[in-house]
This record gives sequence, structure tokens and C-alpha cells, in this order.
Amino acid sequence: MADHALTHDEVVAPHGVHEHPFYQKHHFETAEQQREAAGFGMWLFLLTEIMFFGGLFMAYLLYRNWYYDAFVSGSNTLSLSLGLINTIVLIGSSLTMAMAVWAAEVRKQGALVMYLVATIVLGCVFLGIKTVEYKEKFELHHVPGASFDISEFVHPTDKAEKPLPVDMANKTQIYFSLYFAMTGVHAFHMIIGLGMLIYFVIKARQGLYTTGYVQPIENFGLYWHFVDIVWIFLFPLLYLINRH
Amino acid sequence: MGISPVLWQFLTKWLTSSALWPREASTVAGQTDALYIFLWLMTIVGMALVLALLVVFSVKYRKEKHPNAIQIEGSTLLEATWTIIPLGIFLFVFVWGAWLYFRIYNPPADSMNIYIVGKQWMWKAEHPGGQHEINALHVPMGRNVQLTMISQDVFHSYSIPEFRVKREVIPGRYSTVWFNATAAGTYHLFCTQYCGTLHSGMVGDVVVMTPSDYQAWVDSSTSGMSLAQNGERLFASMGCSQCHTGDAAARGPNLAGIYGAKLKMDDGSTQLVTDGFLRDAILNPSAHLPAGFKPIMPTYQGQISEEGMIDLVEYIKGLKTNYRVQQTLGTSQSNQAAPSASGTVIP
Amino acid sequence: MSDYKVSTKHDPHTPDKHDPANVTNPEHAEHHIVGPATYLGIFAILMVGTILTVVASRLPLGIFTAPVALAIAVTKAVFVVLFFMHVKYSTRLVKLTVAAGFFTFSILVIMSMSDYISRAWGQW
Amino acid sequence: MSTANTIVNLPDQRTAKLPKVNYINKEHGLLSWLLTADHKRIAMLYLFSITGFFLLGGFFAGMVRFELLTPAGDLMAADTYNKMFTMHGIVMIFLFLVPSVPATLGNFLIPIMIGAKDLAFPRINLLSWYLYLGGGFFTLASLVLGGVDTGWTFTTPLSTHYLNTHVITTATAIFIAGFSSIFTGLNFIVTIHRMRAPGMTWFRLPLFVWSNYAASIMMVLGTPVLAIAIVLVALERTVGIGVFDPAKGGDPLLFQHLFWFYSHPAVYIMILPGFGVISEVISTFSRKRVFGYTAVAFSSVAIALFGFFVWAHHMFIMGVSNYSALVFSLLTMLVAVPSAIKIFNWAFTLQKGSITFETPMIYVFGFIGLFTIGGLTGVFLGSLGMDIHLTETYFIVAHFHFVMVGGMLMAFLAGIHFWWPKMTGRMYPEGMSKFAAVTTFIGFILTFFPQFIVGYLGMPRRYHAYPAEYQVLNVLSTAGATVLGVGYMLPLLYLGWSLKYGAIAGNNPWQATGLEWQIQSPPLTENFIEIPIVEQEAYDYEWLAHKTEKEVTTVG
Repeated sequence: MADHALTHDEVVAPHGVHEHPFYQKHHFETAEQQREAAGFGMWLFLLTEIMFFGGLFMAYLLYRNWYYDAFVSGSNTLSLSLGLINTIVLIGSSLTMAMAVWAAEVRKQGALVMYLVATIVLGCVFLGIKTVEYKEKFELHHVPGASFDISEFVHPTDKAEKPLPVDMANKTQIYFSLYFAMTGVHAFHMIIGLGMLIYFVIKARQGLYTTGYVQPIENFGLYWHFVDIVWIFLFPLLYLINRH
Repeated sequence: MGISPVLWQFLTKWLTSSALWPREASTVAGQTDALYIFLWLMTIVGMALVLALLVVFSVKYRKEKHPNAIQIEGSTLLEATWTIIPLGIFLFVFVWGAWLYFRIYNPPADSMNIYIVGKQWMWKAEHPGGQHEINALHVPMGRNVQLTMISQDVFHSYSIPEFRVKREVIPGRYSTVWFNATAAGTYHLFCTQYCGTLHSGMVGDVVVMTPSDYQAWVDSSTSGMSLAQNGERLFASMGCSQCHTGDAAARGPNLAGIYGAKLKMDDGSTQLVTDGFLRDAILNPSAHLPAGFKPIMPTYQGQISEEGMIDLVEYIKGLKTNYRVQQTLGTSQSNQAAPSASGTVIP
Repeated sequence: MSDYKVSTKHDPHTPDKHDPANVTNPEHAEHHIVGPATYLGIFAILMVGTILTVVASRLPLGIFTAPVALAIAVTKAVFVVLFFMHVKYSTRLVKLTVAAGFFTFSILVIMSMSDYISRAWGQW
Repeated sequence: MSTANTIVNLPDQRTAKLPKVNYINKEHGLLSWLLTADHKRIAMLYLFSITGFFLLGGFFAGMVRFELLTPAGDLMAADTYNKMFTMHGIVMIFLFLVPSVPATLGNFLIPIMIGAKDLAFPRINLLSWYLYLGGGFFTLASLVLGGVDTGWTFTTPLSTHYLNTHVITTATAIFIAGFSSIFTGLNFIVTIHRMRAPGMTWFRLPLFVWSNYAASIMMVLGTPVLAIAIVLVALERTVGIGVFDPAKGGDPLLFQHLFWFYSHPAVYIMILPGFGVISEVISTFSRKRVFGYTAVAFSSVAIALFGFFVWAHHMFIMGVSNYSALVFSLLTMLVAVPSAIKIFNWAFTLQKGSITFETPMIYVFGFIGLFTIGGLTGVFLGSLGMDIHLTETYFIVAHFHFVMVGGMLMAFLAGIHFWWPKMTGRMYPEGMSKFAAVTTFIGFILTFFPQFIVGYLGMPRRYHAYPAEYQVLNVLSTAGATVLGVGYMLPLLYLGWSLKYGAIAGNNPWQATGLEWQIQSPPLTENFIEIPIVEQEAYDYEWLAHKTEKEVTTVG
């Protein structure tokens, strides 16, 4: 189906002009006003999210400049293939989410449920892979804190890796702090998102969102895509600092 | 109920000694006070203007006298006036303040240097001659004194109100401030950055002495070893002298005369060797690698106290020749110990 | 009063259009449905970007490594924002909001870094 | 009251009654309040809760002042004192000043002023209040568990490594209260953009709406940075991640950057809504449109914009780069200008007006006087060289109390007195309230003016014990605080009294022009019977006179 613009009336006001769609809250004048308010509100919320992650990115930028070698070595211990798979999975989940919004807009209940479930599955795959990665870090003692161990960076098992002097190797802890803080906050957002997705699936099966009431799905889509964008930056910044 | 005699005593003391500002005891104090007075004049004039407007309008246009308001949209001319005039004054204050700031935070080249170490909750002062003081600072009158300060734990702030001088003492980094005391006497020393339970106990006295009194104090309070001498011992005992021999083939760079030089670094940049650079290079050597050397120096993070670090820095600052380094090395190689007598020899 | 529903300002012939002055919603944009074809196209672009960024990280780009990686990431993000998040079809207000977010973030970064970068200038 | 010197116009008290149906009595029971989505009820919930926290914060302030009566630290132990001023700061800033005007007056009035039935997201508004309570709960929890002594600034590495008090509990409180503030701001912005009545263009908005809009932008953009900084502090404390720990290569100044990136704009979040109140009140009681409406509106937005560029002026002596300090100082001077513009615009609003001196107006005069001093002493601190001597002393304490208490609290009280008749439908005793306003003003000057002097003399802030020569000024300050305390308790008493015994106010006791004065007091649940169509500018007294005349003829 090609892109096309539906006028609002076709979608939400099929019965007579004085009827308000059931989902319109009565403090809004029109359903359209409500929809735009909700969308704008969601964007403002994403604005706060930008600044929330912004503080972490600021810290990352500073320490990456200061301790570049430690960041490179730290980054090279991450699994490129797992990171790449996760990137593809997450962008894929963004695609299915976008398709879910489309399905809701053209009122295809079956497709909507299918795409939402697909998004959940992909989200779970992402978190699963993330768990595997985290587990490996725990086993290697690369988790910041008392048990943090720098021996891997001073005497790398992989001969291709450049050994770090001890003072620089100590700074890998900052890299891993930021790695865990950034991916952790990101994963936390995904867990919240998955919880909401499950709710949406239940409601979508009851046909709530295929009657013109697209706005919750659309807003959630914005949130999910935002989480995707954060990952689009995290992937090169954390995994690909200098791989050659 | 009358005023209690104690209170009365304080009142007279306050009014007679330091009614509105503390004593001016440094060369910048007068300059700071001049700006302060200017700023209060600005405030008073501004305030008077606003008050006058409020009072005149309130009297003239109160409802009894002026029952019907006349609507006025605004006046671009007036509004431009009270945008531009304050802006001009504020910019003038900015320039004045910036000038003063750079003056207070730029020590003159000929300053004598005293090291300050802050910790919860005391001030340690280390004079180059090895005099140590706790919660006190003795300085000579009429000389430029630079303080190189560092904190062992949290942020502190070294404040001498009578000098109008203050600077934060930062963990992990040297900060500096300087002054030139103009009047002998004892002045307050405060920690002004909140630093935990006994923050208000982190106070002391700054004693300004005439040059002759100061000399007498210096002579009477020496601990026998200067900072540089302590540094020299550390330099040997930490094994620094093994690599920094000064030889052309040495594994570490030659440190003699390095202080104040522009050093060519491994990454192609050029860095000025300062106190802070020396400290960082000892703690994070691989990030301060001079061109032509390998990153083999171990880090001394956590192995040297801030006082020890000051000793080392002071030693390297004064190092003009490697003669004694090599001598010490020769002795320690034969003895496997640093000569304990080295402190008695004045370099 | 809670059952009050129909506003008097409604012109019955244009139920979802606002009053002639159109002040409640001056930046109204027609709602636009983006279809699967576009989404798939964007997905393909994002995949290409992902591959590119991995390839770029393995090339000896020297000081350009980070700018290239960021440029690719920004490009990908722009595609997501414009199409997946429908900003291309949104009101000026939403576009402004997105811009404001990145503007404020850049203030945080630029002004903070101005401190870190200029600390080494002069030595005192 | 003679009509010569007042504009108060109350209905005939023999026949007047509160409207039969209004937002207060539409539903009954505790649950109808706790689960309400009505912005006016939520505003009242906020009003009660912030009053509670104000009293708590005031109690801590009182304890601090009593300790400082004598130079020796004899009333309480040093760490108790440190906990007192920490709690004073945290409670007053995060639980009183930030939500004060926006969450109470803003919540109540913004929808009505723009002609909407409610805020855009009523349930998120209720959520904000619960988050606020959550923040308050954790603050109280940290207090009950034994307190926290970081100071409200959470300076690292003190807060992360060197204190053994309930830092994380308090951090949680601030994190949660921060989200309350974000959601309030978000709600306001969407409401102001999307819910305006037909004809209510941007330049017909009351200035109160403009200033709350500007403050909301700062809440939405600034607060998350504080949130992440606080999260990192908590992680540093629990795990030791090292980003703020110099021993691990972190930079403690990074925390300062992140913290002040929010906390400087927070100063404007606190004061801007107060500016809005002043504009409304001064216009009403001089029967005149605010002088230079556009300049006042844009100066709010300019403050919101430039407010983000100046945060490092809190760090001039903390070891930021001198060049960077230069830039931040210059920008600080620029951000002072919009405030100066506002002061003069307000003063000139009086010109050729027809001025009366009801209680809100007395508070406004107090505000202008105190805020002018507070603002100009800010220039002292923005000036680099002067800042060296003044910062971290009582001078800075006096400065921000002049702005926050002399400015914001005066504005808050002006607003409460101005809109009390609208919120409750009843008037408060005029003589008593004027007395309270004057008492507050005198008490304030007595409390905080000596602190400028003692600060310049060198007395550091947050000192539990101090050298004896500072005592006289501290005694003056403590004496003033007692007067100030009385000044704050009085409104609590007579406003409470007025709830039952106050005169019936009628729709528009002040004959003000805002949309909120054209509806019944207290208003209906959805504010308007008919959504108004706005054809008049803000502060159009001729329109009001014309409208009143028409109503009289219609009724007559």
C-alpha cells in the first residue's frame, strides 16, 4: 500500500458531525486536538530523555578524550558480532514497531497484533544477547567495583591487542562504568517498553487500536524508535572505537 | 531589658574594627574593595531609582488623585534605555571583574612558593625549607607568595578574607593562588567549601611577619630537611633514579632542568612542564610520555602521599644537574640502600 | 458540567477544523500515514549504515575514525527520526522540539568542553 | 471600605452565597480528592503539601538561625547542624520553591487563563503530585533514618566517598521530585501550545502564562541532567564506578558541570513564575496594561534561553579554566539584563495608572524592592574578581535568599492573596494581611541584610561555629528570622480562618481582566460553561468596563 494522506474525518468521524469518538477525553475540543497534544507531549518527554542520556554522553565524550587507549582496549573486549547482531535486531524491532503503527492506522487488527508480538520477540532477543554479554563481563571481572581486574589489559591473551601500561589499564574501569551505565539505562528503557508492549498486545486483541484510536500505539512507537536511536549511537561509541 | 554587656562589647568591637569590610592586608584587597564599593554604588543608585519611581508614581497616580488610568502600550525608547544602560554598566563590571580575577589567579614569576595540603579537617602548609605547619601559615610581609594547593580527600577552599583571596583546593589536582601581604598581623584562615562534619573547625591563622621576624621564624622552625631533600630520598627509594639517570641512553628522560621547559610529547604535542604536569606524569606516566621513550614507567598512584608528591615535585623543580642522581645510584647499587646521610648535604 | 461535550465554536459543517482564526492549532499538519514500502526502504538504509559503520571502524582512518562513525550514526538517526518517527510529516512545532533537544544537548557538551579544552591554555 | 482608595468590589454580603456547584463541592470524600483529575483540585493538594514542607523547611531554618545566635557550636553537634542546613536546602528548593508557584497557582490558573477546561494531561498532572509526595516521602525517610549532611549541592567526592549518611535515600527523593517537576512542565507546555481558546493568540496570553511557559521549558530540559548526575552519584556510592572519583581517574568537576547545568536554570525555574504573578498583580491594581507587554514576555523567554549558558559561574573558583570562566561571566552579565528590563517595566506600569494598595500590591512592592537588591548583588557574584572574595560566604547566602525568599516567596504570597478569592470564593481580612505583608518585609530585611555585611567580612557559609566578632550581625539576623517567622505564620492563620468566615468574594473582587475573573469563584469543575472566544488583548480594562456595563444593563 502506497503512502497516502487520509483526512482525519475519514478515520475518526464516520458517524455524524456531533459525535465524538469514544476515546476523546472531554476536556479536548476535538479528537485531532487530543492527538496532536498527545504526540507533542510524547516529543517533550523524549526531549527530557535526550538530556537524560545527554549527561552520560557528555561523560563519555570527556573520558574518551582523556583515556583514549583505555577506551579502545575496553571496547575491543566487547564482542563485535554480538553487538552487530543486536544492532540489526533492534533496528528490526523498530521496523516492526513502525509497521505496527501503520497496521493500526489502516485498522488491520491481525497485522497489528502480529507486528507488536514481533517487536516483543525482537526486544527479548536483544535483551537476551545483552544478558549473555553482561554475563561474560562478570566472568572476566570487567564489572566496575571491588572485583574489577585489569590483568586482561596489561597482559592481553589476544596477541593482536596492544598491552596497556598499568596506569592506563586502570582507566578501563571508567570505560566499563560508562558501558554499563549507558547500556544499562538503555536496557532499562527497553524493559519498560516491553512491559507496555504486552499491555498493548492484550488491548489490541480486543480491537481497541484499530478503530481510529491510533494515538497510544503511535506514541509508543516514538518511544521505541528513540530507544533505537540511542542504540544507534551506543553501538559505534562503545563497540567500534577503533577496531583495526 | 538592656543589651547584655557581652553583646555590647561585640557591638563596639564590630563598629570600631571592621564595620563594613575586613582589614585590607594584601595588595589586591584595596582593588577588590574598590570594585565592591562601585558595585554597591550601582546597587544603591539602581535601588534609589526604582524606589523613587515606585514612590512618585504611587503618590501621584493613586486612585484618590488619579481615578482613571491612562493606557500606555509601552515606549521603545524608554525600554531601549533601560536595556542598554544596565547592559553597559554590567559589561563594565565584567571587564573590571575579569581584570581582577586574572590578577588574583596569575601569580607573578618571582613568587615564593608554599605548598598547602587540605584534608578533613586541617590545613597543612609545607614551606620549601621543610617547615611544616598545621592550621597556620606564616608568611613574610611585602613578598609575593604563591600557594600551590591540593586536597587529599574532598573539595576544600582556602580563604583569607583579609587578603580578599580564596581558591578551591581540589582533590587530584594542583590549584594556585597568590597574594602579597601588606600589613603584619594575624588573620583568619577559613575553609569555605563545605567538607563534612567539622567543616567549621577547618580554620586557622595566617600570620604575616616583617621580613626579619619571618627569617627568625624560618630558622627556628626548620625540621632539618628541606622538601627537596625529602624528595631526593624518595626519588632514590621509589627507584626513580634507576631510569632517570640523566644518561643519553637512560630508559627515562633526563629530569635536570626539565621544570619550565617545553617538552615534546610522544603524541606530537608540546607540553609545558609545571608542578601539575610533574604530578600527573608520576601518577599517569603513560599519558605523559615524552617523545622517544617507551611507556615502561609504572604508575605511583596510591603509593605516594600528597606530601611525598610535593617533595618529589619540589625536588625535580630544583634539579639542575644529574651529578647527585648518579652518585646516589652508585651508592645504592653497591649498598642496595639509599644513603641516609644525603639529607645533611646541602645541594 | 462534565457532560458538556459540544463546543459552541464548532461550525457544524467542518467538525474537525478550528475556528476561522485557527489559533488553537495554527501549525496543524494533515495526518500522514507512512506505508510499509517506505519503512522497508528505511530499514534497508539503516542496515547499509550499520554495515558501513562496522567497515569504517576496521579501516585505518586515524583521527577521522570518530567523526566518520558519528556521521554515519547521525545519518541513521536522522532517517529514523524523519520516517519511523514521522517528523518529516509533522508540524513545525514537533520539528522545533526535536531541534531544541539537540540544541540543548549541544550547549551542555560545548560549554562543558570549553572548560576542559581551555584548561591547558596558559599555565597557572 | 471607601471606594476612593480601593477597587475591591464585593457582592452584597447579606444576599451573597458561594456558587451552589463548584469544583470544591462537586464531589465529596477523600477519594474524590486523591483520585481527582481536576487541575484545580490538584492545585489545592499541592498547596497543602507544599505548605507542609515549607513549615518543615522553615523549622530547619529556625534551628540553623538559633545555632548561629552564639559563636560557639553549643546548641547542637556539628553533624546535626550540617544535617539541619542540608535538609533546609533540600526541602526548600526541591519541595517548596521549584513547585511553589507553578504547581499551585500555575496548575490552578493556566488552563483557565487560556480558556481551557483542564490541562492537556490531567492524569499525568495527578501523577506529578504523587511523584512529588514520593519525593517528599523519601526526604522524610532520610530524615527519620538519621538525616543526610551533604549540603543540597551533593558535592563529589564528599557525597560519594566521605559521608556515612543517607545520601542514596535523599538522592532517590530528588530523582523522584525531579520527575514530578518534569511532568508539570511538560503538561504546561503542551497545554499552552495546544489548548488555547479560539482567539487566544500568543500575544493575548497573560504574562503569568508566558513566564510559566518559560519556566516549564527549563524544567523539561534541565531536570533530566540533574537526574542522571544523581544516578551517577548513587552508582559511585554503591559500586564505585569512578566517573567522579579522582583516585580512579574521574573528574569531580564533571559532577559540578552536570549538577549546575540543572541547578542554575533551576534558579530561573523558581523565580520566573514569580515574575508572572507580579505582572498580573501590578497591572490589576494600577488598572493599566503592563508597560511593554512584548518586552516583558520576551524577557522571560530570553532568561529561559540564556539561563542555560551560565551555569559555570557557580564554579569560578573551583578550578574551571580561566578562559571558560571569562565566557561564563560575560554571559552571566547578559542574563542579568532581562531582569532589569522587567523591573523597570513594572515600575512604569504604575505611571498614569490608578493605583490602589491592597495586600497583593503590598507584597509586590516588597518583591520589587527585595528582588532589585537580590538581582544586583547577583552582578557582584557574576563579576569574576569580586566572586573570589564573596563566594562561599554569607554574602552569597544573603544574595540567593533575597532572590528566592525576598523575590519568590513574596511573589508566591502576592499570588496566593491575589487569587485566594478565586480559589476559595472568600476574602481574607484586609488589615491583618497588610500587617503580615509589612511584617514579612521588615523581618526579611532584618534577617538577610546583615548577612551581606557578615559575608563581606568573611564569614563562610555552612559554619556551625564562627569567630566571635561576627556575632552582632548574626544576632540581628536571628532576631529578624523570628519576625519573619511571625510574618509567615500570620497568613496561615487568617487564610485558614477565611475559609469559613471570610466575606464572599464574588466573581471578580479586584475587577481584573483575566479570563479566570470572568467565571464564578470558586470555579466549576471544567471552568467554563461555554468555551470563551477571546477578542480582547490581555489587561484590556476598557473591554472589562464595557463588559461590566453591558452586564449591568442586561440584568437591570
